[in-house]
Amino acid sequence: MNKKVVIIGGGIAGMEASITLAELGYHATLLEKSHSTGGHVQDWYQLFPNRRPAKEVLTFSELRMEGKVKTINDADIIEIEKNINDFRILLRNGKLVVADAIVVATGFDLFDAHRKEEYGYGIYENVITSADLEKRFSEGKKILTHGGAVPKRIGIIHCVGSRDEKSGNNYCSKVCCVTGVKQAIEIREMLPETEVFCFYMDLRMFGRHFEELYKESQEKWGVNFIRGRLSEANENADGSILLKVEDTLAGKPLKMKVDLLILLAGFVPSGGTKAIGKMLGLPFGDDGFITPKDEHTSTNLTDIQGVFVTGSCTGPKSIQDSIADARAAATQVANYLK
Amino acid sequence: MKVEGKRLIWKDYQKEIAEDKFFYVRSCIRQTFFPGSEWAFLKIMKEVLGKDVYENPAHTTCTGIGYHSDIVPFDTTMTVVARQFALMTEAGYQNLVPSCITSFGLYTEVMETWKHFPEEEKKVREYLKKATGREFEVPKNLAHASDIIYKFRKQIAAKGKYRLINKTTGEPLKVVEHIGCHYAKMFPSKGVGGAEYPYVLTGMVEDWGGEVIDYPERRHCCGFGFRQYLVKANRGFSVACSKKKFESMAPYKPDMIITNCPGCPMFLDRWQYVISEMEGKTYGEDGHGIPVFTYEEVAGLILGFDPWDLGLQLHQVPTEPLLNKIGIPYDPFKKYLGKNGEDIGIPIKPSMLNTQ
Amino acid sequence: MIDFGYTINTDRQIDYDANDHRMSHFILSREPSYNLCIGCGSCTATCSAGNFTDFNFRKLHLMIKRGEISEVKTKIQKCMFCGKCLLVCPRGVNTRNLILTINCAIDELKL
Amino acid sequence: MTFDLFVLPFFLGLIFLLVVLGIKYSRWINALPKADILKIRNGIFSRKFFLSIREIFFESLLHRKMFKQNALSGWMHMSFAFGWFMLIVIGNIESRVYSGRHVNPPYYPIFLKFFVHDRKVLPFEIYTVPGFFRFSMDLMLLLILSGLVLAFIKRQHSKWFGYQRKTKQTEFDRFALTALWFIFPLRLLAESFTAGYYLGGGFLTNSLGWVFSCFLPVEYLAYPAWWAYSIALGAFFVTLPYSRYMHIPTEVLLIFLRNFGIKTEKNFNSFSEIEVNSCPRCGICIDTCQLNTSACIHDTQSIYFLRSVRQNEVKQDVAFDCLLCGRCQEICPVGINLNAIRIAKRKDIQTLTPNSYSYLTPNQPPIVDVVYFAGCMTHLTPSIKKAMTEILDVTGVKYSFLDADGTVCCGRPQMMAGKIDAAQQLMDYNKTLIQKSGAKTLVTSCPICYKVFKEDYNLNIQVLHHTQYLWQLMNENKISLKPSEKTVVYHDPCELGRGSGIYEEPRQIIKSIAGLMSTEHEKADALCCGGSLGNVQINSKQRNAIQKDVLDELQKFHPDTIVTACPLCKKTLAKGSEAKVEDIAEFVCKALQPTANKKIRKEQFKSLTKAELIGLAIEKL
Repeated sequence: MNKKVVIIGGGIAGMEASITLAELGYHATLLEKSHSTGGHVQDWYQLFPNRRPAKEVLTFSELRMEGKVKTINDADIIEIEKNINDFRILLRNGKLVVADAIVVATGFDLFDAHRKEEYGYGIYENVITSADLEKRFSEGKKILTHGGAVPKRIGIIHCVGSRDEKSGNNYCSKVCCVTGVKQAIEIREMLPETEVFCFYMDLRMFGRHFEELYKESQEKWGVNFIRGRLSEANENADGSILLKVEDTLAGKPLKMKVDLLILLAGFVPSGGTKAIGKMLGLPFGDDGFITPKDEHTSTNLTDIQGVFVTGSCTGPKSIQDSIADARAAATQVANYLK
Repeated sequence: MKVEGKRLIWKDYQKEIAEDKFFYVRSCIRQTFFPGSEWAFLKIMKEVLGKDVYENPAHTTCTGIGYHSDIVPFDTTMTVVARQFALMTEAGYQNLVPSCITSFGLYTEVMETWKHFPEEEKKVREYLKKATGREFEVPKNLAHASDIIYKFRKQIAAKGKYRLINKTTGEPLKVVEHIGCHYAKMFPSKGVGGAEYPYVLTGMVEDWGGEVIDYPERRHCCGFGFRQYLVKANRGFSVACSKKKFESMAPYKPDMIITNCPGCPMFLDRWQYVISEMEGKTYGEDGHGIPVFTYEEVAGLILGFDPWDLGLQLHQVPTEPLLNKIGIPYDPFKKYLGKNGEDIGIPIKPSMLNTQ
Repeated sequence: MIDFGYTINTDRQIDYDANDHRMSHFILSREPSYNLCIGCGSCTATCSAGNFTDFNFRKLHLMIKRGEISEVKTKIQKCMFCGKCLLVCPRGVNTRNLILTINCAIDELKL
Repeated sequence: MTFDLFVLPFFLGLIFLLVVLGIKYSRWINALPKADILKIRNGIFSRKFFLSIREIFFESLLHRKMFKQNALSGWMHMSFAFGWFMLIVIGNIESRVYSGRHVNPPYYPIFLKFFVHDRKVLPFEIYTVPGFFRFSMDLMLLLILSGLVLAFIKRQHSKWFGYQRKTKQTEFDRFALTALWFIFPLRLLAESFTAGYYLGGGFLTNSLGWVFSCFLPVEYLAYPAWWAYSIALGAFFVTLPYSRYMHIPTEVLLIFLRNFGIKTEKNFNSFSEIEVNSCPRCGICIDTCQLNTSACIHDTQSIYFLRSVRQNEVKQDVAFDCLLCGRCQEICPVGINLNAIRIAKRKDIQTLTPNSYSYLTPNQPPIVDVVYFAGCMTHLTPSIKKAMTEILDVTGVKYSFLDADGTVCCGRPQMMAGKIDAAQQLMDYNKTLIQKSGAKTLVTSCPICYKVFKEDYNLNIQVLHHTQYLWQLMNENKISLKPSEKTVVYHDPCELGRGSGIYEEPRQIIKSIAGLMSTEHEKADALCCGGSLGNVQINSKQRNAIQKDVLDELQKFHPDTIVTACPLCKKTLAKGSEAKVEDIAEFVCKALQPTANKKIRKEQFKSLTKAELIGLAIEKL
């Protein structure tokens, strides 16, 4: 059995799918468009809910990939040709990869916070995104305002680019809530003198130990939560940010000055997801993510024989979910090829 | 503040503005509020820029005030608007230039409605035909008068005698730009620079030598909001809105406010007087208040028009301090002389605002 | 001064930075569970006093957090201290001690 | 010879002590409320007076209660108290016999052996007068020394004496303690040395003296020893009024006053002061306190609270960190009114804004025979309400459900928090309602309410907790119940059991329809469920810890049902219980025999009250 499976996308889902397939005895080839595998997880500092270093999860996958999975980085797919019983994948560098089955694991991009103009990302220096913050954390940088001062108060805005018709995304990105809570705790741990305020619509603590983390953030770390969506952020003369929200539990509008504003950017289907989906002619949902064959029973299958989907290309997923989903996809591939 | 960040956004909001041949429709209230402004616009367009601007005395209100006060139904509004279009078509023009921000918003609203619901347009064409026998074409280009001035801001600057610069210090004047809500808040893509960081006035100020200040309540409404000021009982809310803005801009010590809406200059100007008379609180240096201008007035001043011809004597907040800053000459004795020199009478001195 | 027949409306907005947060800090230092409220409103729904008046412990507690404490003193007097709120709170907020501590704060901070 | 310089420390110490006590006691007694002073007047030389003396003998001297709890600890205390007392008594008689005088200077008996050492007696010669005295004096000394030895052992192995935790002593108490410990060994030495030289002692001092004299210059050592003895006594007397040993004399006073019927009520008065000073800081209350045994709170127990009261530094968080379960009060060997004192102090330290319940305006309730008041907590355990109304319907008694739509709190929680005025307002409201209803009986489902209705409302009608009422109904055959095979443990609610002394009714009811299993802690010794409203300090984790331990005990023998008689206990226990937790009302309701006329009665009753309701809603009293 020397069937070939090509996994498109070297994020955590793609890696896990390729490992599982390799372990099942298939020739797994992983195509990654960037220089290295690992996807977004490379950029994260600590993972919710237990705040273990993200690197651990990466190495866990990388070690298991060694020698089993053929990885092609900088793989820019320009064409996928479907034949009766195989696929021919043409890369920009002229390489041709043949596959009996394809697993699409092209994942997500973070919502471009610039598009939420009224929040002033890219315009006010003291407005950053959750990803920027993760970057600062993992680079071991201090959390300072643009002026180089220790922020006295930090605001964290939930649902930026999620659950927002105005930014064209009606769906919930699932993981931002708990990410916000995690980052709030990390900030309080680093800067005990700094107040942290989370502005949320609902706190969707769907996973195991998420709610507990939320409670811990209040009880142990004194993180504050205000229910209300940011309407607009403005810059004060001193460069601090003036927030305007409605405290919906108080039933009153509220304004508050923060020295640093963090936007929890949501998920959007990645460029790769759109491109590959198009090449393969996969159906997209109104949210722009790929729609699998059946939303309950065949979440990894598509209408095209031999094409499988996994990870965040079919909608926002946590790392846990992605890994589980990837393994599920692999078994589906195995069923198909045997 | 990263200006390059704003420029990125401004790039996304560039609208097409016609070169020439404009059909001009006036605002209902401006002639009474700041009559010099529309005069100045026409003078600049025709005499300074040599453009073809036509206006038909038969044109009417766009019904904006009535519409936004829930008095006039949308069908009526659309038909009235259609009539304006008809006048334009009959005159052989295709580029509509409203003087009023609300009209601009309303025309946009009507045109967008027709784009999405052609049946509405069909219906309105019938209405208009039945009522007046007129027919019309939808304007090829709709631009607010401030968009036009924005488009030609550089020429104006080039031809200008003065710049928005403090002649004694040589520093650029600190200018608060205030955009009428109906300009882009309803249809961001229809405004130069969009709704959040509009560029239309900022562009003028930049090119005329001034420096725009961005203050926290920049986006806030002036408080005009038809329902607020039309009903006396609600006016307290209208003043409160203006006050919120003044309180927010005061720390930046602005030299002047520039606006592109009929209502805003009126209320930002008059409410300063009201606030001072109610609470004794005045803004701007030595209790002069912060002078408020329409963009036409500013353009006129830049080009060296006589302040009194521009109707600056109708401002509640004295404009002289600013004229002095820029170094624009004026004859204080002519301030209250009307056409061919007859005395129009000096208003009562406010007790708080310092009018010298 | 002129009477224009109307006055300038006061702002309903909570000005967090201008407000007085001493009471909030006082309470937090004495009753850590103060921070655990998730605004579910169980306390208010079951409240004996709330059955007869507009006494709303959830909101009172929230307003203190926001520094809006002008009405606390009069509102808190309506509480019967019966403890039903304590029994229903899903987050284990020690509501009765909060009531006591709010009283102490009013007294010690001369509010 | 009847005087020597060395007696001075003792003598002055004694005078100092008597003066201080004199002042303190007279102050306290004068400060008592008129009524109490009257009680004292009537008390003196009445039967109560002699009862008190008996109690003092048994408790203050023999420490009977102590013996009951732990023999070793009992012996230790008894040996000190009784032994010392006897030394004084016998010593006095002896000194009279010797001196032939009726009045001797107070130090004379104490140092008799120093002044009188002329007559030689044999070690065990007890048939002669001097022999008898010396023998018994030495015997008493030996007795005390045995206690002293135990005291030393206790320092190391307090567990053997039934103490789980050592008490945290103040420096001052330690000093007094050391002084006390030195007294009798020094007396032993002084007397032995003297005896060793003059052979004037009893079997103990003589023999010990003889031993010493073999290798020590006893004739030179005796005198310094007497000095040391006197100094030790003096030091102890001077420190006594300011140390925990103040309890020794004060407890005697307390016993008298208590027997005269004086007790701490709503206010902290000088009697409370006497009670506080009677606390020996034995620490038994620490071991019995569930905050200590279950929730790891070691510094708020009565012993420490009373100390803080005595030192005038009561802290709010200590005062309010108590379940008011009354277990310590139950076991306190001195019988101090611990709950009352704590509540009274809560009142004093509070600087709370006054409550105002002006929003409560009592209207006219229906006229009935029985008023049923469920109580706040019961509204959160509707099954109890339902059961009670069902039972009441069956009995056909004419009743009204006073707080059917939302309760006005009974006032007890405010009272427990020391907010008496607030409580009074609520009580006045409820009282008016109850009186307007014209009922002859008030039945409540909540022991917390029951206690306050019974003790503070002074409604002159029958006030019953539903346990009592149900038992009454059963005896009057108003309800008939069918027995079941169920095994049941009963959890005594604090306010009902220790609080109101109701232990039997619930047990009788259960026994009559199911098998009642007993538990380790029962009745007066029963544990608190942890839900108590008395404590406002502990957090939910600590509450759960207490609740868990209680449940472990209740479920030890896997009963089918845990029955209790308090909505708060039920709610608290039900959280973590595997066995079903039921209120006794539910338990009874389930056992109800279907009676034919149940339905009809219900109808009659319903229509009746409806009519009245409408009628009475209009005309107000």
